[in-house]
Amino acid sequence: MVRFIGKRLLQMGLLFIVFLTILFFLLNAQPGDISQQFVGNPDIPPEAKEILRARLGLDQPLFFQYLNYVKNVLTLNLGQSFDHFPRPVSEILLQALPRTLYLFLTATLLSYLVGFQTGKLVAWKRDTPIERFTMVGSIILYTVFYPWFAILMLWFFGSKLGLFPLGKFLDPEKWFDSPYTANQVFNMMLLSALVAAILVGAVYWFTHKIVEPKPRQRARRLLLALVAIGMVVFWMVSPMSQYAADIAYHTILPVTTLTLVFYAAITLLTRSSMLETLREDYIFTARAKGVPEKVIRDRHAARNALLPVTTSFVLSIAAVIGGGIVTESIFSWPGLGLTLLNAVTAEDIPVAMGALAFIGFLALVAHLIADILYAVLDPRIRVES
Amino acid sequence: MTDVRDTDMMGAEVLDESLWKIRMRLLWRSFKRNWALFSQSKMGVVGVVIVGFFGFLAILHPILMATAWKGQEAIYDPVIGADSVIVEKTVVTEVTDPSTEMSFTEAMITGEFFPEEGMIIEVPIAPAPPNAKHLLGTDPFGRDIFSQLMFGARAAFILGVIAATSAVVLATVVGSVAAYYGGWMDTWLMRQADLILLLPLLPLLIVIGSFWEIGLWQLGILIGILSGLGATAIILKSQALSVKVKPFNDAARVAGGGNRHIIVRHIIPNVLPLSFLFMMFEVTGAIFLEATLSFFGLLSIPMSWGIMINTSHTQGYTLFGLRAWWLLFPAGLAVTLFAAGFFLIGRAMDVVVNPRLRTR
Amino acid sequence: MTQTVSRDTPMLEVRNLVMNYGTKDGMVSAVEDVSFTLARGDSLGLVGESGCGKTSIALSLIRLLPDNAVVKQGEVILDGENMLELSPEEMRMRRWDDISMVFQGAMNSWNPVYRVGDQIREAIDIHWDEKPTVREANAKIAELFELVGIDPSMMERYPHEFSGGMKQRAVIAMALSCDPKIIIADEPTTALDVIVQEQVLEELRQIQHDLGMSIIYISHDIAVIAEITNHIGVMYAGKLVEYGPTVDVFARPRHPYSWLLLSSTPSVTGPRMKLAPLEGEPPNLLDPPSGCRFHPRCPFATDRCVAEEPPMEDIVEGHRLACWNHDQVPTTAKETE
Amino acid sequence: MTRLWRNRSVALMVLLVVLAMVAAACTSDSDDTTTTTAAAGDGGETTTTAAATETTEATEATDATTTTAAAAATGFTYTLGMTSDIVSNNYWAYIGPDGTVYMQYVFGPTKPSLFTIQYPGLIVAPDVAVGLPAEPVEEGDVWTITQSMRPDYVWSDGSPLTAHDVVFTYTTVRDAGLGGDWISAYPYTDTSEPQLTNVEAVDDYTVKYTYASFPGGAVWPHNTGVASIMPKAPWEAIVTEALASEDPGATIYGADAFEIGDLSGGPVNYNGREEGAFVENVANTAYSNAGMEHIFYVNGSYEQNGQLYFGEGGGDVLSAYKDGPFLDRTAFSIYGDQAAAMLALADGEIDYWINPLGVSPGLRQQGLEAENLDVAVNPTNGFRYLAFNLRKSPGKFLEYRQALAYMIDKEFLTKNVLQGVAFPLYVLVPEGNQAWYNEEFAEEVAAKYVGLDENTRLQLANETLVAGGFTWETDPVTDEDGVITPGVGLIDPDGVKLVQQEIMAPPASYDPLRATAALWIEGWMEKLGIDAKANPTDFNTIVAKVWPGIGEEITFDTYILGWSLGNPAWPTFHESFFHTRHWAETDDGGNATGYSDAEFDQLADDMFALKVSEQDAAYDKIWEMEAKLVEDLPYIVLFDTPITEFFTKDVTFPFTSTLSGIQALAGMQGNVAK
Repeated sequence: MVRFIGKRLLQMGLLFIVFLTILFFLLNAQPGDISQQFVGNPDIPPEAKEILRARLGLDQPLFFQYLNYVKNVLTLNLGQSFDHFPRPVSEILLQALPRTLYLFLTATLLSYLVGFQTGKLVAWKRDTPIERFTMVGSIILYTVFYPWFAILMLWFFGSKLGLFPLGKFLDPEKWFDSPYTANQVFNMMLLSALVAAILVGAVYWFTHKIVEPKPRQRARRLLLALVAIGMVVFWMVSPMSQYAADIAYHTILPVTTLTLVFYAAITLLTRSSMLETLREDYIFTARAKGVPEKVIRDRHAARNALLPVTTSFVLSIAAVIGGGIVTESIFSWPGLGLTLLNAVTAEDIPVAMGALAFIGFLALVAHLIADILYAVLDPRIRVES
Repeated sequence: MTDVRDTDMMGAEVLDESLWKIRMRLLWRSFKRNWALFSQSKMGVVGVVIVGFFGFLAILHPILMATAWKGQEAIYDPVIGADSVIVEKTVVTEVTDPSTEMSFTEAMITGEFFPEEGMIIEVPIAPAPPNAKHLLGTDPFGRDIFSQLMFGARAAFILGVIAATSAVVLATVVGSVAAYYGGWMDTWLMRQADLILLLPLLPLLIVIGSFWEIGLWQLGILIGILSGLGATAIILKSQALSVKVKPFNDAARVAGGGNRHIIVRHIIPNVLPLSFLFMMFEVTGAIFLEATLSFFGLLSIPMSWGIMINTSHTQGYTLFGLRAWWLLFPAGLAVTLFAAGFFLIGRAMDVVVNPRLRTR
Repeated sequence: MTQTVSRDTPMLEVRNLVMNYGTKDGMVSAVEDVSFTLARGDSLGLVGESGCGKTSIALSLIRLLPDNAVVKQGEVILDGENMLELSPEEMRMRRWDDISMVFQGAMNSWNPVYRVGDQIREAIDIHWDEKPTVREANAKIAELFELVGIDPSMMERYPHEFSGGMKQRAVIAMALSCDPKIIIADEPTTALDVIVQEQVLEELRQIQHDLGMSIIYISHDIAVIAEITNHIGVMYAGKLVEYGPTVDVFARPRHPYSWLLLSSTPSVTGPRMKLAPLEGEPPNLLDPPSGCRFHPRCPFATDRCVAEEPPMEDIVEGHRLACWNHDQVPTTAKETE
Repeated sequence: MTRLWRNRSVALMVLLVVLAMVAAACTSDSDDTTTTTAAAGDGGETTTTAAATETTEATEATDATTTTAAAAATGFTYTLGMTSDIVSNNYWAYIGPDGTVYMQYVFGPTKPSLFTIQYPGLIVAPDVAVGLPAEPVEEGDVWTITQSMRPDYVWSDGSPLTAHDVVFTYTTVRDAGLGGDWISAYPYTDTSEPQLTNVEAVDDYTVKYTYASFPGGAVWPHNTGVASIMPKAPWEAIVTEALASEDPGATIYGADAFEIGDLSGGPVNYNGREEGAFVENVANTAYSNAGMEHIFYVNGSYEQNGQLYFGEGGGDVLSAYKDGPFLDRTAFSIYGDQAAAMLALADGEIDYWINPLGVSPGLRQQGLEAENLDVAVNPTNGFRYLAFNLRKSPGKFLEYRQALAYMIDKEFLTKNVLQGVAFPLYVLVPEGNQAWYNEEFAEEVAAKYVGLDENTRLQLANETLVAGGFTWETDPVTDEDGVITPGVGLIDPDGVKLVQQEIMAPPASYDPLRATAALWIEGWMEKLGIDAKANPTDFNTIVAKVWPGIGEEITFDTYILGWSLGNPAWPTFHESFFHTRHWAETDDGGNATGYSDAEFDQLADDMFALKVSEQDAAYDKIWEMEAKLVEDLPYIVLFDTPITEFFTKDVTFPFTSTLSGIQALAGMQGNVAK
């Protein structure tokens, strides 16, 4: 299993490099280059253009530029930005990464959690008005033109009702004298979520050995409550809390918008997956055993329906990232997507290529995580490994 | 998918009736049967109605331009048309009647930088709300929204057809070849497909679209290639694999059929029904991508729904909300409904193509 | 209504059971006026072609019919209590506790994502009067596993780690886990290869013998039924056409259908006979044939068979059948020319 | 079933995070107040200490500048909305490769120069220098300029600004080979005309420039004299280090100016940013020009601190104001979306939305409706035009260009087609540049075209074509009512039928105005019997075709683009666009049309030989050049859009009527008051 995934990743990694190579030549073969920015200003003499071309290495033959690019990729600094010259591309991307990660993780987790629950319930309530309503709603949300939907959300909740800020990820007034940069706060938020996840994992791992369900449950509840209290206390005493709160407040609208669309997709998927699962013989077995319906739904059907939904996660990563770009653009969220968009408008090839490569890399990592998750969820695969 | 196979097998046995007649008859029969299955899904019928409606709009546009709007291209053309409703207003210090008077500031906005009291300035009215002349009003440049909407429907169909056809043709070939030959060819094609599947298409197209000039056709073919080598190829390959093991292939081989013959005559026809299904989903994807890229202003297309939204957004009318609803809703709803139409048809077709999903 | 329960009063009594499936094209009468009894420790075999309503009866007994199925009339009385009148919740608690089941496709009866032991324990947790600790439950499962011939350590394994026969044995173990009064074994061995089939059947018989519970076997394979049951019910097109002690029915099948069914089955033990084919197709239950449902395929059919439906009558004590012309049926198996 | 936890744990995790956020949100209010008090209590001290302990990177940022500036502040926070972030915090990079307009907004007011252009009258007046720009003196082969400087001018840390800073700036630009605007400011390269060969400090407050040839008004003071001066003290070490490195330019551009403690000589100084969210400038309390008085008279005269610098003075006052800074801090709040910025403005969240393009029509409507907003409408320093390729037929035929000029109905285009968002232009000098605009001449030119109906236009155009020797395959026909049926198949004087003429214009998604104009021009060209095709083309593609590089063949037919013009106080763009030496194929210069006219070249050269004191002569030369251009028509100037800007009624600007709007003055951070 591990070897299988490894081999596949390696093959895909190699192909990815081939793709980047093609893309590099494709982009560099486009008409004109960044030195054209001076064309707009008649006061700047032509020498300036030559100096810039030389400085950016654009005067060299394409093949040398490519070698240089490969060198930059291998040393992980990805070259220098044209637009933010001479800032390394990697620095620009790392600056944007926590913001995108935060948006992406929150939206993905939320949409999966809520979407899965809804899909489960809807499949259970077949042919009821609730089901029909949810289905029609999900199909509309699933097929809605996302940028338009985002604008509508912004208009309605941001402008019409005035409940949420219009774009941006923080309120400058609160941050002028902030001892922290936004990324420090983002990182702390991500870190605390990670720590919480690890702690929760640890709680389950250690209580897992308690054989009897009742004391196990009690131990878990206690420990989880401790973790929760710990988190709350941490954020209450943390001097970062007001800044984190500001970011969280600005997050609500973009995350809700992004979540809603993927939530619909997950709901649709879970529903059909559930309906498939409900036809399985072991569901009948469970019924014959006298297992209560709710337990059948949650423990027997949903647990198995989760498997194809997890697989689909891989497919949806690309879509969530794509949606993320639109979200970042409409809600002025300066993450990777906005970086990419700004780079392409500024003809900043290194940043555009870097952002694309980085997004691709993120997608590959997410894919790997989904593969591992699948293996964890499905004993048939787990045991083989 | 059994239907096509039937056609194929039975066609081979025909003795006295001309082949095409039998094929037509079988096709008709299978169409009726499939339609019966298809129409079980109410959603599918809704999808057909929606797509039909847009098809009607797409056809209506050239007809209107040639009849009712003939000679009025300057007004109704979706791209260069502009309705010149021009009002004369007097420059005053205190505006009491905005329909005949204007402030100094407003005068300056028209390019009259040194306005004087009592000056008469002509101002056009745009965007105009819906009226008898413009059923859905005009955009910020005075262009007829309804005309743009119809024109956009045509663009959407063209794009959808190009993207879906090229994707499915490519995917069918790639899937069949990968399934039939296997080996390194399969590995290469499938890893490539995995990679494309994983890579977010939108950023890639954003990058390509902004550095290169991309029109409707180029975009259609680009989407077609990317998805034809990607997700669609994987699914069609697994389908081709299941067809590959069917006995008639061995029969064909025993009968002396070459590889290409078997792929073309046996594997591809059996993969086709599923291909058609994917064409539907392909259209949904392509129209989304087009509209999103147009929304970012990265395409060289004269007019599309995405550009309509882009225009009202860049001209600053989106946050007007309901006050300028004709700028906010028609185009956005069109993209949504169009995509939904094909999505619903696809879902309903799924039932026809996948017997597993039929109601028991 | 209290009843004294004795060895003689049947533990399970099915009376005039009528069950229909509602379909798009109309009502399908899947089970039509079926009555039979089952005594404690007894074993009953239900035999018939596929689609004849055997499984529908089983499902009616545990009340796990598909949504479109309706029990039109009849009673299922288990120890004096009509199961059909219980509330869904009461019924849920009776399942497995009173009537457990061994399913046709043992391969698919296990939820792939949970350990086999855990799945059995789930039933135990629900039905044991006093909820056992994990340790107690595991002890019980180990005991059952030994009974069915599986290494008890296997309960920590996942279903996909079991072979087909082991899965089926584990299903039997699960069926026994709550000491049910009746086990319904629906084609318990069909999916297994012949040798394993024999073993599993042998084990089932042994267990039944040892534990003294009642079993309803459902099979299309009359030879299997013959081996392990003491009563047999032959079903045709939703109706019970012949019912009696296995020995009697095998010795002298009196209903033309039973006669043909037996004739078409090779017997390992019995005298060598040429096989008689059962011609024709089972009837369309949307529109069952008038009179005797078997008449279109019956070699002995008369006008009366077309017009009138034969009642279920005792021919010999405890041996009932529904046929106007049962005396026409030869005493020996049909021989082809 | 124990495996089920993995699913639930995810739920719990998210729940926890949400809980934590809620908790944090609850506490935020109380925390907020304490922080503010602390910050207000003893100024920047608190902030910087906190920064030093919490962030390792910021440690070095604790320098005197920041602290003094923040501590002494007493004014207000001037909040600007901005729709794009800055790309660097480095002034060198701003004048170099990172020269975006947003960089200008933030960094423009942070560095002084010897002279500055004083708005709204566009008068060159001293900033660091003393008196009027010194006259160039011939010294053997070279020309020198010796300019004295104010001894009292200080950087934001209180240290004096001396001639050594000017020399340092020049030597750095030269030795590190800096590009971008640095080259035009300090034309050190040997291809520069004239080359600035040396800058030296005669004494602490006298600087001497040496040019290889005569520096006209366009160079002195209009490039070098108004060039930024960089502080030597904080940069010296970096520059020395850079000059030793492989690419000195990249090292200098790449330095973190905030960490280095770059100084300001303007009204504000950069004080850090949060990428993607906001940029902060603080008042320069040591600003040497604080309190300086400016008076502009209607007759064009300008008085500084009671001293007359330009014109005869007297008469009505156009604008009088004092320099600040009156603010405490400028906050540039970054909005990714125009609509969001407009709403923020209407809600009073920001004081002014600084935007190079002005407000789009829909948002303008919202702005006009908002009670709390004031508006400034101004012409811009630019134009959009149609350019011909004079290297080949039919572009090389004067009559062809003139005929098309007759056909293009700019009034109709702007009013009826473009819905009044643009106004027509007939000359290149923008109307808003009052000091240089010749209204009489412009009206005269316009009179030739305005008010003609389409038939008359067609008639005039056809007559022009016939006069030029053009013929048609099917000649145009005039019926008895004088209505003309257009000709078909225009044939050039050489007897060659015109091939399809492409009009390249940016696509509608980039600029709907130009895209639409192209489509209408296509129609007008067809009326002349020309097979024309408006081709929406990517901006990059147009530029690549129009400026393919030195030695490449230039093959376009026509294109529509726009120019944003440079220094409005001494317009030199005529020379850049039409002088023979700026041909795109030989110089990669601005002359893409291939226009070449000895008389025009002479006029342009004459203009370049004029000193800044000879502004009247320069004016005449410009209008002589314009007169050539409206006849020869290498460009047909089409239209321009006004720039509309909104600001809250809370803030007051000394004037709002100024070329290209308040944004061109970086939001007037030095003068705005609240």
